[in-house]
Amino acid sequence: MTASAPWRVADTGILAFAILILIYLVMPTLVIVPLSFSSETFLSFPPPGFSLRWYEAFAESLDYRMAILNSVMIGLPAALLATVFGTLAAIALVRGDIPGRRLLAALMIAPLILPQIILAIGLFPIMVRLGIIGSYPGILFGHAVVCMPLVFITVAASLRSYAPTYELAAMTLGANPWNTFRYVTFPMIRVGVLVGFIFAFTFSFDELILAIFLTSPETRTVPRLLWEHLSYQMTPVIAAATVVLLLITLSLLMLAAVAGRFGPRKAKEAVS
Amino acid sequence: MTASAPWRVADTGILAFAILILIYLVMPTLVIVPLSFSSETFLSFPPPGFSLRWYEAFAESLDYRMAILNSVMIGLPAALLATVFGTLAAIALVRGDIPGRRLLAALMIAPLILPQIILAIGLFPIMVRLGIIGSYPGILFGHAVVCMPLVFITVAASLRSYAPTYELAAMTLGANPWNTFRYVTFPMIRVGVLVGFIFAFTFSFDELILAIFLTSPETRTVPRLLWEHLSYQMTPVIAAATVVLLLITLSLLMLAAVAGRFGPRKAKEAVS
Amino acid sequence: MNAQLMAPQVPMQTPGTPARRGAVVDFRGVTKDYGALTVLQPTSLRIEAGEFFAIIGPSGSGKSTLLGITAGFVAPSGGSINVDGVDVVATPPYHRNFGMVFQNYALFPHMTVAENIAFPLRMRGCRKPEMATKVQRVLEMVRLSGFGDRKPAQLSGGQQQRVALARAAVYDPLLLLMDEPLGALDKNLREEMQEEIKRFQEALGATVIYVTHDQHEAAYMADRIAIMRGGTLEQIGSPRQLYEQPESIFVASFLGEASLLPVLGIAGSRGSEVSVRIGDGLVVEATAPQGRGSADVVCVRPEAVAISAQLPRMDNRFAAQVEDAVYTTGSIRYRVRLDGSDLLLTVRIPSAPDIVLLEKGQKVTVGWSRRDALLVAGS
Amino acid sequence: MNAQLMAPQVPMQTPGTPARRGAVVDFRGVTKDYGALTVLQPTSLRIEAGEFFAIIGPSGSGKSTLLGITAGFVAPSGGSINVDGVDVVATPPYHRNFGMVFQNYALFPHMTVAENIAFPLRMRGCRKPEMATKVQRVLEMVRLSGFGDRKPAQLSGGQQQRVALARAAVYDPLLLLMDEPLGALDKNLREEMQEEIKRFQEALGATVIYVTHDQHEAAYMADRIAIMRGGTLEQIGSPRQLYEQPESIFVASFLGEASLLPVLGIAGSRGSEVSVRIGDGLVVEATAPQGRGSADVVCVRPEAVAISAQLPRMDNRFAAQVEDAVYTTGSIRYRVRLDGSDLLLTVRIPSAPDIVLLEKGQKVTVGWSRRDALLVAGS
Repeated sequence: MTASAPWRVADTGILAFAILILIYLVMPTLVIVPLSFSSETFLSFPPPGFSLRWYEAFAESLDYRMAILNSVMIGLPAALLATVFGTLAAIALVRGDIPGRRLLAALMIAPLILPQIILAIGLFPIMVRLGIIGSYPGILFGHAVVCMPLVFITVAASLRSYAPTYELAAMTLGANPWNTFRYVTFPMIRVGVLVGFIFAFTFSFDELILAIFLTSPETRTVPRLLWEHLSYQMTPVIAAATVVLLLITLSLLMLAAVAGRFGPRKAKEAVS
Repeated sequence: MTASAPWRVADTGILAFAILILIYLVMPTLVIVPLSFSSETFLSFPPPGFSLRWYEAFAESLDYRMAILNSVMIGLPAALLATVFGTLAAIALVRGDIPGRRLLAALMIAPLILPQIILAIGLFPIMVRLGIIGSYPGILFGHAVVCMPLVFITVAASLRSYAPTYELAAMTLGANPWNTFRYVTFPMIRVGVLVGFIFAFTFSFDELILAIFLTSPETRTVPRLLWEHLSYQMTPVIAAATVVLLLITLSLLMLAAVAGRFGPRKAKEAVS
Repeated sequence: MNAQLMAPQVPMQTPGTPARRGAVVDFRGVTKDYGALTVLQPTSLRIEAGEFFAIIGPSGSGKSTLLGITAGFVAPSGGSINVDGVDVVATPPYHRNFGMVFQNYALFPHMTVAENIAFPLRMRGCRKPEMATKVQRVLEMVRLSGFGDRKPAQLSGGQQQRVALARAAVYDPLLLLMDEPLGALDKNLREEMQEEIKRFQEALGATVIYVTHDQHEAAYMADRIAIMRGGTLEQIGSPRQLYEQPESIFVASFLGEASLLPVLGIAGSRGSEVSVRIGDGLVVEATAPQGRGSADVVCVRPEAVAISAQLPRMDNRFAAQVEDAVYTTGSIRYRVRLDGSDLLLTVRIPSAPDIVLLEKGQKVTVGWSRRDALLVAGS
Repeated sequence: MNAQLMAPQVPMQTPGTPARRGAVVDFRGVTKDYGALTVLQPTSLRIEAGEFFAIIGPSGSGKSTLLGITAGFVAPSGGSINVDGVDVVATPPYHRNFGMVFQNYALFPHMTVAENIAFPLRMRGCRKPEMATKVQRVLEMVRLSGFGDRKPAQLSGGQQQRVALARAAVYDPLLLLMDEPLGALDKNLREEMQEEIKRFQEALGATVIYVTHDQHEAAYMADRIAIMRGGTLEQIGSPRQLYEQPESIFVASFLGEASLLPVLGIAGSRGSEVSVRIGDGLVVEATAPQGRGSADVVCVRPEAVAISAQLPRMDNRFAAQVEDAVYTTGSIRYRVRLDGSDLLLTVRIPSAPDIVLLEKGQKVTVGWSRRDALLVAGS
């Protein structure tokens, strides 16, 4: 009762925030979902009748099938690359004794903050010259770089949640560096790595700007296809596609939340 | 020497990552910067001669001046809103005793991970109906929401870096909730709040997709202007504008790094 | 120096000697549960004005919960806490006007030492000149006069602890709460600070509630001690009472060392003088505390036992064999096995340079007086 | 039970009793500096086979650095460490084959107790059936036979500590390093574990290097103690040697309690028997240790002092006045002021139920023998 008194102020804040979230995240959904079930070709709100025709159209669309396949074929290897390098970078920076680790850590976050349009504008001529513009490797490596910060952040948090004594103990017990990583470090940060991987895949799956610049009609992803359709015409197929994209994203995030739940928690200190 | 042995593996990883960073972040810069100093109208690489004419053109362009002004006028209030609500949310979730804090914390990060194109598609019809499409408030609140996670993450990290005993102590000493926040909590997390604000402003300054959907030619930001020019024609003015945008972003990130440096550090434990 | 502390330049609430009386704290049926988990059974306890009251117990015994409820951090599930006759349960912590010292000092790192100490005065709207005088006075009390402008991080652990004391006392609270205040300090510094805190309390005249898991610290500092166990008060009394008249095996073994010899049967009794059988042909002359029934063990303190070849006029005399001998700082500790049994007895005698340790296996006679063999109930 | 530990079913490296010899550890001029900051001055030290060797000192004295260098976590700036004649400085920690126990146990939370203990065997390529037998044997040694399938988080602090011991010992290391292994435990559990560790070491026959900041723990457990201070070894010896023959004021006051009376002048001497002046008309008959020159204080241990109205045949007798009296567990501690001076003397006598505490201000006579008054050099 009295214990949480100083955070009352903050509770008001979270209420205000929740309302903003509601307006900006939930309301769009409340608009798009009914639209996607519209019986009419025009995007009019509220929709005049209910039908599943636009979902049928979406499901039958070869373009969307291709796009989903592309999103997965780019997202999975990109997330995998991001996970491997992001994890290694986190271990080196959190546990290692590298000079200038603050600066390096800032560098790791940079791809998340730096405008992707700059990256896109710069990468475009290089890829054209290398002849890999529109190919899988081009967009794949691009996504790996922008996804890496997400893995770095989650894995670094996992590593910071426990003291390095465990690794020292493993070493005194006869584990060489590789075995220390395999049997001690990795199991301890496993959940962080998994959550990082899911975040990275989600991010790649949803990324638009690099996709616009670096993919071709053959390698285009779902967000890019959505974008192209938007420039061309607004039909309820877009709404249906958006709902599907949203559902995939939310499922992935839920997966990450569930994984995080079953992760190792800090031993809860007894009350007394 | 032997102490850091288990992290050798990770060191190789960070080297590989550094190379990828080099290719994907630095090489584009190495392409764009020379292009911006080109003496020719066509984007050809390497540029045939050196000139500052495109920077002059950039500086004289009314469009770009307007865009920079817009970016600041949207970014500053958006970052301020994000900072206030993100900080309150972080305090409530880290210090408070709210049920379901894990889920709420996941919700806080959502705007960062959710595809902005979904947000944009959903917000567009609502804003059209409300008549605020293309206005400052529309884009400003949109940016506030997507920037909030950055503030939330940095402030939550600040709060987790020290035990809540300080606030309990302040209370026993006679500080009511507001004074506890003002004299104890805020000074302790000040740096995190500042860094979060800079991150939020940077993110808003560089954001493209919401800008494309929610701004009008009167309220368009630098990235959107760049985007429009790209669709229209590729001239070295774009390269010059990109370089300027990059410099602004890097300066802001550097500012954040410097602020972080002078922040309170955990008391370093004596060696023995 | 003590005299100077008693007569400070700034008038305290009650001028002159003796110093002000501390608060009387009266817990009445205070409980705390989290759903089905009860961490504090209904607890009633009266702490007198100016008393130095220690609460000890293993982790999870509820001692910190009780302190948290007193400070106002934890809302009790029931009961009341009367401080000088006023129930404070509904009062928020910042209006209770108690002083509190934390284990890790909780000095605000962004304020100087003087600003830290001035903080509670500032919260009370104290005027600048008065504030400066009070801060100066209390800095003198903790012997840190020249340190006002330093940041806490520039001080040693002991100095930080003294600043925390000063900060908790500068507004003359009638009740000081201390939560393992010396837990983070090295052994030797801790002993020094124990005296400092006692001196400080005497000068201040406040009531102190002191939570610790260190029984020696509690015994050294407190007027009375409450031993907690599993959310209940096991026993309350002066250190000497608890040590010499434990009412349960738990208290007997928690405070200091004790040989606990299981009682097999009563061989005879006359008033409080009881003869109990502890083995084949082994009978101990013991003392039964008044008004208590069951007697599960005989408790003998190690320093009450004499050990030598001959023991004239002892109520209890047994042949025994040395199991092990350990030199500890200032004393020698033997474990001996009573002949004809598996019973181990601990003996502690003061050491001196000319004492030669008995060897393992050596035959000895041990003895103690009836007065030092107390019957104690189980649980 | 001890006998059973000595003759395990699985043959140890040297079968039968007595158990194997531990390693001899020879530090030669080991130093450590971080740039301009020297945390360990050149240190030479030989630890014998099977010895229980404690290193104590305040924080920052270099004791953990020395242990870290031994374990291989910290590279020394100079010197060598010979373990059974082989320099291990260049050997990585995972090839040193030492056992180590950490303050917070460092049990892998994702493995069961049995998996934790089997881990070092798995790293050594031990075969499954042999592994199971060894794990079972060591679990019996620490009395946790039924706990193999539990996760560390399901165990109490003391049980976790015992698993950590078992894990560090299952591969029969000749050297066990312990870094404040009992620091996280409650007082009473700590005392129980002290015996457990001693018993365990005896059964194992390993050399132990034990770092702690708790002087009582070190005195109780160790064969020899090294006291460190500011990166140097201040004194090495058995607990009794260190307590009874401290070579510096630092050692005298770090280990146990001591009254240190400043020497004002020498009144006379005959061999090691010295009369020193400590005040106006106050002369103490003291003992000078052999071969040492300066004498800055007279060190008198509190339990060497007798206090009463009459003290027959004492080398030193002084009239004094009681300053304060404190009851501590099992003993009474007086501070008395010697008449005609400001000198305070600490006196500790065993308590008993019939002893009545002397009151503050009471006139007494204190006395101690020449043998118990040691001249000690400063610093």
